[in-house]
Amino acid sequence: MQLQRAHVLVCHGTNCALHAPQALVDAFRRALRETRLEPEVRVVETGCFGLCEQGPTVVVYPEGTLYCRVSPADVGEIVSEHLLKGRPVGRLLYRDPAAVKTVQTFPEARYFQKQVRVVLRNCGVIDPSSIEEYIARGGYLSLGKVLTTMEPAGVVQAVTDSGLRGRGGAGFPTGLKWRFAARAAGEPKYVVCNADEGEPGTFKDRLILEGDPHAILEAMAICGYATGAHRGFIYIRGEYRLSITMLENAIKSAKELGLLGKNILGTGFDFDVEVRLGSGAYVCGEETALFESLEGGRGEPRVKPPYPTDRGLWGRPTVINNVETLASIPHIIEKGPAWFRSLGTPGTPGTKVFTLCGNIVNTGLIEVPMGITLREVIYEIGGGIPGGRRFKLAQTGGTSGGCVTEELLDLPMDYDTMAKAGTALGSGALLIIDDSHCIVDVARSFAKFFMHESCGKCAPCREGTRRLYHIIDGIAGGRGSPRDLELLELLSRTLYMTPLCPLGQTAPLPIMTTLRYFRPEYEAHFGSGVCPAGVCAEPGGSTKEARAW
Amino acid sequence: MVTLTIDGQKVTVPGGTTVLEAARRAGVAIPVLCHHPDQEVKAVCRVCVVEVAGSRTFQASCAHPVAEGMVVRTNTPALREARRTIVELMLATHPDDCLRCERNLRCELQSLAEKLGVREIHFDRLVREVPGDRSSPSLFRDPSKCIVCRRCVYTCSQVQGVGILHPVHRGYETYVAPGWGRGLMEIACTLCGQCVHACPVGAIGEQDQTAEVWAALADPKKHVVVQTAPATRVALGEEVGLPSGTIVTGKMVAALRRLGFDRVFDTDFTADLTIMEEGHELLHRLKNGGVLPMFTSCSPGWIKYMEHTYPEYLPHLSTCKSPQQMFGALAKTYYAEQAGINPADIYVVSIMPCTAKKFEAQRPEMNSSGYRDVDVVLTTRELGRMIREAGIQFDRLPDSPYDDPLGISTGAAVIFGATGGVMEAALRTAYEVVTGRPLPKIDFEPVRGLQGIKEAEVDLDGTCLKVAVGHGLSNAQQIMERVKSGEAGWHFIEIMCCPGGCIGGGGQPIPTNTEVRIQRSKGIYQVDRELPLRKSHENPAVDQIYREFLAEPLGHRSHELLHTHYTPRARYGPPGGKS
Amino acid sequence: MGNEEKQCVCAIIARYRDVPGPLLPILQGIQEEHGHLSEAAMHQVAASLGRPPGEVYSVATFYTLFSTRPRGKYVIRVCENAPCHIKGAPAVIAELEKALDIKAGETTPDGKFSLEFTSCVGICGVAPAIMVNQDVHGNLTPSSIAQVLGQYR
Amino acid sequence: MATVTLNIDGQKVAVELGTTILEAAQLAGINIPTLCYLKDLNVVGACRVCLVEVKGARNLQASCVTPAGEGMEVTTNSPAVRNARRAVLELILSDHPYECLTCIRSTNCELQALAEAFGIRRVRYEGERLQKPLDQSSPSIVRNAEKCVLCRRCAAVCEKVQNVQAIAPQNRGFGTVIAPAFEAGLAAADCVLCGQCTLVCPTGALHEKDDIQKVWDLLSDPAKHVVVQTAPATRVSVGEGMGMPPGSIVTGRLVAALRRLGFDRVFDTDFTADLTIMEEGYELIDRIKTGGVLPMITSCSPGWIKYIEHFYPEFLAHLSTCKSPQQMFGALAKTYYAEKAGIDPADIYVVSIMPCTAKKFEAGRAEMGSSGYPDVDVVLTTRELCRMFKEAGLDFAELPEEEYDAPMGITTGAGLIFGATGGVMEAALRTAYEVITGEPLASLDLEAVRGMEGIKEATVQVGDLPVKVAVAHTLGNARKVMELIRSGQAGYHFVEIMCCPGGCIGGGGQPIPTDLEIRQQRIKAIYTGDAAMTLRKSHENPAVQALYAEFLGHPLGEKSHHLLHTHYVERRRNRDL
Repeated sequence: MQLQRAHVLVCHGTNCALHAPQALVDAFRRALRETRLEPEVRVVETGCFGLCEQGPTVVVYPEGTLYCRVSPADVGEIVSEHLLKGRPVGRLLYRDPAAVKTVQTFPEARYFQKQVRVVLRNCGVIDPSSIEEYIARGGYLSLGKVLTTMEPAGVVQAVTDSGLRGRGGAGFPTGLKWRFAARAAGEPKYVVCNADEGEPGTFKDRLILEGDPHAILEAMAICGYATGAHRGFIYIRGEYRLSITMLENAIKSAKELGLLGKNILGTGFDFDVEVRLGSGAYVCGEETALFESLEGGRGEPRVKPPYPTDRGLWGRPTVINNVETLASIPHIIEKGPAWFRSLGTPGTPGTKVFTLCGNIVNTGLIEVPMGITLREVIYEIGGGIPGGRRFKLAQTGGTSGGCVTEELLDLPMDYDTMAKAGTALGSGALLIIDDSHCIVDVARSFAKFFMHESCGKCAPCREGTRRLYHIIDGIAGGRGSPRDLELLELLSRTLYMTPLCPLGQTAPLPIMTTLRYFRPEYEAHFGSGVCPAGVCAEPGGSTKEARAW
Repeated sequence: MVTLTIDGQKVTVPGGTTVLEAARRAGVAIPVLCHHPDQEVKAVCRVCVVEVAGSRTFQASCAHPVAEGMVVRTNTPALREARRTIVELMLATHPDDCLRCERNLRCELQSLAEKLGVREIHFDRLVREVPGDRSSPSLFRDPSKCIVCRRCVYTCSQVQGVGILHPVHRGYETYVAPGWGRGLMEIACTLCGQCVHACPVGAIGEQDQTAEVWAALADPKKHVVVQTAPATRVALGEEVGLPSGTIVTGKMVAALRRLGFDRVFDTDFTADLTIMEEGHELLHRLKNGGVLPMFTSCSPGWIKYMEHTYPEYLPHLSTCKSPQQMFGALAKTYYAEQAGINPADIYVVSIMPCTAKKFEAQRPEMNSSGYRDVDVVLTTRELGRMIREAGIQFDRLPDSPYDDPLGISTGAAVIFGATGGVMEAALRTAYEVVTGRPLPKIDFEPVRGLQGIKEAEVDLDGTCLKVAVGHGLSNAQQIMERVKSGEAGWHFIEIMCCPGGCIGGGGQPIPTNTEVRIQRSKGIYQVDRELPLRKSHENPAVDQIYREFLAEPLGHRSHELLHTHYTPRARYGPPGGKS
Repeated sequence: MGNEEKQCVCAIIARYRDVPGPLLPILQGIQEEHGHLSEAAMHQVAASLGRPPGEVYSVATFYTLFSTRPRGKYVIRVCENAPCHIKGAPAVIAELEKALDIKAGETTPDGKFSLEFTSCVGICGVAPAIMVNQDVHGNLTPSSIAQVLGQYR
Repeated sequence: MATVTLNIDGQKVAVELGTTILEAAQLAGINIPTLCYLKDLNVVGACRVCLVEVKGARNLQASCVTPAGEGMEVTTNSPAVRNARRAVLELILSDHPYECLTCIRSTNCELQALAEAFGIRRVRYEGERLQKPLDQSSPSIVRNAEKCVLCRRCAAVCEKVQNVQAIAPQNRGFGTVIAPAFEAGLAAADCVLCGQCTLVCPTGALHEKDDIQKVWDLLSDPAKHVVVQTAPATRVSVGEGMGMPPGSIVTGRLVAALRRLGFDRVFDTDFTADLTIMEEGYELIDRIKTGGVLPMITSCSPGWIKYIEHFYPEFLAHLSTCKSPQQMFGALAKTYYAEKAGIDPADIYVVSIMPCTAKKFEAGRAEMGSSGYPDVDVVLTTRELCRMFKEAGLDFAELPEEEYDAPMGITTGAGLIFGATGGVMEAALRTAYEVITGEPLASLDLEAVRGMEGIKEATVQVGDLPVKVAVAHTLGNARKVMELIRSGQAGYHFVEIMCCPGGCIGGGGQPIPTDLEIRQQRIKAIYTGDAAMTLRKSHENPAVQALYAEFLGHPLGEKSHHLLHTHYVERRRNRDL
């Protein structure tokens, strides 16, 4: 193995991939060849580094210099100035919005200062297509550890002790889930990775899979060992092409090295993983709907109980975990439950990956300890609201979460506190909305999503999500009346309490919370009123948004 | 056993019981809609939600299992509001046309709205506009009334194994229909009508032909004769409010006379005749190495199922027409001759427990008399409707006997109405014909009852006859797969399309469920027990018809009038075409 | 269905028929290969899996990535969920409709483009975003639409 | 008896001369459908649903008004008849709101049942529909003219049975409505709110004001102590509303069901019925002894009270000053019971279950607040209660029998028979006899005042005084009695008047249908219940005795006067305006 004096890391995450980073990589390789730096500088295609708004990003090690919005035309200058002469290219450096100055190396950026990268520790650092790089960063060590030194029950105990809770949104204790599955009667058992990420505003699982696919495979194998399963499925959105490619490639190389398949590491433990694709149905993110879909049916949720750990995929005991949950596992095994518990809050230990989007300076992927406040995330990491606008509201946990206003920005973010505040931590999506937007228009967008994604199996969700949309659309169109708000509240109460699955049960959250905080703005639209934000045009008539999907 | 508290009362029930069931034991009937006593839990309508202490959301009581110490409340303001809102949501997309709906006063949605005291629909009316289907002669579908409870889906797929009704599309656009917008007549629908029993509303029903019968009755030139299927006499009473399984044979005959039928005959007569023909066919096949096992061919849903699904096995079907069709053929030949009436003037109406019989009567080959053998088929429900419209006080009617000669029948024919009945009737006759000895015991218990597949062996003087009986097409499918595998070794198999046999037919009164089927079945065997003649070959009218008209079983005339052939059918035909 | 398509569908079925729960992978394969699921293809799938054809149709109509009708060579999926919405998706969609002269749910007369709404596809960091077949385009404005479409014209 | 023989659908039927074809057909086992027909009361041939073919007649005949003739040949079920009936029904439906699913009469509606029986699958006539506002002006009855089929049964009952004529046909042709004069609201009319019209209405055009939600709200508020009282007549009719045969006695189940709904105490109006006997009995004795105004007339029936206030205001002094048992109960619940139970009367809410729609009005009378609070907070009719039971999913027939709570649930047979016409009189006499004579009654059953005869008279020897009494039910009969009194010829000491036919068992809030036969079944049940009780005389009720001992002192005492007695007001008569 040859040592290199510098590494050029080019982000290949989907958000950066918009800008054809392959051209960047090619340009770097060409320039390095031309300058004969090729043997000493290595170009690495990595997963997401986080700063999606600034993409494509390039990080040059060992200094950790962060270049943003790099185009192939800039490559010559970076090579000749930085790599040859050691002078960073000032005009491409990351400009910290809060500090109003450029930042030489990325750890100086406020964007990174409050972050704790556990789940994302390899993202943007290693070449995700290289199992060697994963192994070099300690990958598959935890699998080796559990297979050679731990009893299955000990693994379950370690996960239980860590206090890890499901990162898909519900926050169910992962150790408990594993214990139920381990105890359940019935063979075979399955491990399913829920990568059907569909919550609007959420793209963490996509970027984790793109940036560190082996972590998921390792975690699934650990889970299989702990629960007695020998087969795993990763159910992933059909739209996530790069993740799918990365996963398939990772499975292939792991099998080649005997880290998956028969007799892993010579321990006699067998575990296989397959990738299965969704076909466009948000509801398949609900675990039992996912099973239905994986089995080849309509992705409609099942009645619970029985729970998946008793009767899941094909009626067998099944552990189903979210990508981010699984991504924490190898670290918990490696560093121990106590270490994990030292992060985050007592009720929700560990870190959480959030995705920032909407009206915020730094959109992208971040990982922070549980319990951080929304204000810190928005203003310190996220760089605040762009364009001199004011913060109006944030939607936490994706569209199925609720909304919070300025007053709630100092709440510590964890499952229980957020739920108490009437919203949800959920998938970790943070959609920031500034004061140029109309609450009715935004709420309509939420409602439209649920109308479109309701599976249609249970009556209240099937009919109720459509009604939510129609009523809000009517208000936006100037056809609203106080009665409509009563109806929205009635519907919200019904939807919150009665549907078969969480899709319908959470559909009213954004409506209930926006109604709670912005009722006068809804009311302003009534009759011949106007939209205070000037977004909903044509009062009295149908707006553009009224058209069907 | 598990003890829980429901509305403040302690209830002890076996573990695994649902909250719904436990509440019923506590005297609380939680309202339900998608729930059906014979079906798996769906929990999709959410009308039966209850509060379970400790649970964030309400729970569907039909699906939620009891647990020790559970505290349940079934009647809080929030629950009432939620239930009512859910029903309002359904009603707001449901056509408000009770007054002209097939299921008016027999509609579960209507009675639910009444029970919950829904007095206002808070939501704008948004009726789903989906095309209806009147392609088949037996059934109509009106998906605009569908509440997507999926009970029909379950029945079609799980009970009947036919699988032509599915939820299509997604979300609020979901409704239940055959694929690609096809009509029932364009696909492998057996027209059994079991979906009608499953449907809580008027989204599926029989094609109503009462108007045609009223018109025929009013036409003085027409000589209108009616035949009544065995299973109708233990079910019709339900249409006029009598308990399930009440035997109303004499009152039914009287009512038919009141309606103006010129002759009231009995399909039981041709059921006896079927035993003669089919029995001899079986003996013939046994003797001459014919195709075995031989299947019964009385059930038109079963026949259509075979034509679609197992066309290569059509030679296994008995060539006998069903009793309904034998009757029609004889009414327009033998009876016409005897009564001296021009067969062109004879109009045959059947009262059948069956929707598929409407299709059967229209099959092009069913005209061996030179005319349509049967002109109109009415279901038991349609006859009930005619009786109600005519204002006949059914329970006050004096019992009236059938007319001669096509109204003379035996207990063997009556039991055609229940699963296993054809088999039992055939065995009663076959035994005596083959052995020449009277049967030691007339009741063949092994072929009776609601078990899905029944098997028996009968010793016919050294020949061991192996028989099987199946009802419900998913059981038929299992039998077919065993026949296919060649392991079974059966000689004779009775298949009835509908669960329970014809007493559970798709044209029977609503509701029809297991409980009701058991009562009707009891009625059937009681009629049999109480009849003086209980073997088909002892029927003097049958004896007479062979003497005067047919000559002998399987004879030339029988062949021409009483036997038929079958047509292989595709599972999906082209759009607009027939399958 | 032409013979060629039939064989192709056969091959796709053969590829997946032994995986557990083969229906979705098969339909995905056919969708990808033929751009839509024809009735004939669905019948073929149903027959080979021993499932009622109506059930295959039922499944196919549930998922938005499946189409039971032919679509354009390029399927443009526009996201209209909140993250894209507040970053200007309505204007981008309007521009797309104008540029293609079709409404969402329609296909251009030359069969080149279909325009469809989709739910969030997880590229909210660069909202508003669209997908053209498998390609992702983000940070769109009405003025960048011509350039994006240009890549496919 | 002259008979005629006719032929109906081929059957020979011999009937009494004057029998209609409709009745003759019924004898022959044929139910001809009807809509406007109401035996003996509304025989007007208006709806034309009962058309039949009579041989020789040019057009079809309405069988409800056509007498059977000798040798007549009638066809009830020919194509012409069916088509005509169906066309008539379609026309009626074309002007009827399509809202069965939210209608209060759904599944208990004659029009809905006809549509079903006729197999109506389409309505070919679309067009204008009558549009009229809902009349919710009265506290008892709601009038929805849009659902009215103009059968006029309500007008017939109002005129012929009750002699009130509060509603009658107005306007003509398509614009016809059945309404109070000037299409005013019922509150502005002479309507006594008896609700007899709601019993005969075939559809949802006239129905009780639904107060269920108020009760659900009370029950769900943990801060409220909600007590319920059940009127005597409800225990023999609630069963019908829950699918049991008429006349089923369901007292114990009724109590159990009310507990299941969540009432904190289940009490019985029978208790204050006994109390009424004490107060009214002493009032009568007092009037006789002191030369007070006679005859004294009972005051339990709020429809009757409103009637006399409208029509015979000059006789108000004849009315007993006793409040009705319902109101006595309310006043005591918020005083005596509150004190005994140690509950702040402000937290006590009283719900009444009454066979009566007029009770809703009575509870709202301004003077009914002597406890310092409204004596009764919500009045539900039997029908509304059944609806609550159904919504709560109670499996009524399977409920265990439970006992009323003490003390206001302890009663006698005398209290129970208040539910039937003559019952108050009988109960009063049982007590008056023993109080005055000090001797036990030889026979408790005073057959002379029982039964469905419109006006019953009797003279009972009480000691040396022959007491002359009269009993009337329905306001038509009340009017006759009043005219007799006015003429001065009557010589009655005591008169019982009940507004509704048969007394409270035939009240306007009872289950539908309520007809003669059903009323008789309910009456039978009332007397069966009385006979089965150990205590059958009001003055023997230990709880009543305790009430006097602990709280009231003695009948007609000061506390009684304050809480249990009332006064009446003269009301304007519209027809005099």
